[in-house]
Amino acid sequence: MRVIVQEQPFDLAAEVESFAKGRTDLGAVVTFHGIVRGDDTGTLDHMMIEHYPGMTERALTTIAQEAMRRWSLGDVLVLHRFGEMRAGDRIMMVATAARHRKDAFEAAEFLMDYLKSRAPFWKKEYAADGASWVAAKSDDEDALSRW
Amino acid sequence: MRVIVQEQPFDLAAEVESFAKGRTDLGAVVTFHGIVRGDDTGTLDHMMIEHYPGMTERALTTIAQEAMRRWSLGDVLVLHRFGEMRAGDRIMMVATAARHRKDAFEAAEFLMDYLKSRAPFWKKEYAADGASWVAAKSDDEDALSRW
Amino acid sequence: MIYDVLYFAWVRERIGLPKEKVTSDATTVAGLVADLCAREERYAVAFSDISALRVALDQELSTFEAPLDGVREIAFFPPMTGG
Amino acid sequence: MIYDVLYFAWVRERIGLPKEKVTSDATTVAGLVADLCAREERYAVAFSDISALRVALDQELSTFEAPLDGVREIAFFPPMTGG
Repeated sequence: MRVIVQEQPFDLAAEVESFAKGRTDLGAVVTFHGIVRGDDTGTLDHMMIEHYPGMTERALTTIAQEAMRRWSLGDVLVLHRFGEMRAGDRIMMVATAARHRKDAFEAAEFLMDYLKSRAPFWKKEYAADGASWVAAKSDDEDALSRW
Repeated sequence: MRVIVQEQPFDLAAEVESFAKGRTDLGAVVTFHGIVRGDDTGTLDHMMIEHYPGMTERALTTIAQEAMRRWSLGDVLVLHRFGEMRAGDRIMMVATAARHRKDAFEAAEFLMDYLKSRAPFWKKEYAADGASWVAAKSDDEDALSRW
Repeated sequence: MIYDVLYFAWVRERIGLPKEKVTSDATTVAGLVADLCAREERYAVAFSDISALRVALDQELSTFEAPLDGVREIAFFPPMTGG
Repeated sequence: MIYDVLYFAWVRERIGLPKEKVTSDATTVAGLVADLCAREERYAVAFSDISALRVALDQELSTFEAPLDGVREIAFFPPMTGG
């Protein structure tokens, strides 16, 4: 299990390539990565992700451990960036490896649902016409109720 | 949308790296890849995957198109190998890109469920003590009923 | 009519070949299967449990009750195990 | 007691600093918030709608009713938007 919080870009290809590599007991790997979307009007200049150093690592570790406890997983990776990002940049990724695909898929969705609402990150968008904090979505809070 | 059926190994890292790259309208990418598991007793020597040339490409294309129709997706990749493989080798992958994570996750699970039971591949396992065809699981057939 | 008939996986192994031309007056898949079974023991063995088999007509999954009108290629195989 | 109090996102912006030492006799988070609001307008503005805020005690999510016994670090922030 690995939990990484970093400012610099991450190497998605290398992370996916090395994750669960050589394991012959795991048949299924699911990955998710999030990308900064340009906003609908295309005016997004950049995004700043603020986080709570210390608590962030604890929260991500707790979420990853909970996934390992609930599903039969061979490995879990959670990686999240903070700082300045632009449209098209990769913000974060999770990966799960399991014997069977159902565990890998469910655990990855669980990780994402918890990351969205329980990990201390806050996004602020900067556009030509000003800056604004991204509001939490009630959908994201609701998504937790299924677990 | 890309559908690939090939005998040679594929470059997972390169496929993941290039998939949806540079798109600023998509916030979520899900990938799945399947790995040949060693069997429980560790006696698997190799696996042969037989397929139905022509029908395979048609079936995968139909499944990918159906995913594009049912969910709001920016891109879909389905790649499946045939021929000889050993424990730890990567058999296949799917990738889905969407504006929101729910579409990307559901579409990837849909693709996998349909690939398992509706794409014309058959696996035969060769071990020290003989060879046997992998039996279809009723679980896999049942999984289709949720879509 | 003359059909291209294909066999995969253990159906191919039991019948002993991957593909053959079959001439039949059958109007349905089930009728064609009956013709094959009447020919030789190896067909009767391969088709002994139809519920364990699948059929594709011109590369689309179909059923044993389906008519053969306009069909060129018929494939028999066990349930698929992709992924 | 003296606490390390942290503010994030727009709470930080409204209060105008990321972190400060706060001395308070309050026994709960809500009591500490009342103390802060009584100090200066900018606190009253930041904490005007408690339902829009979250609190963490020693880096674990908690509630405004929670006691402060043994707590060293208190953080206030809006609902999180990770992922």
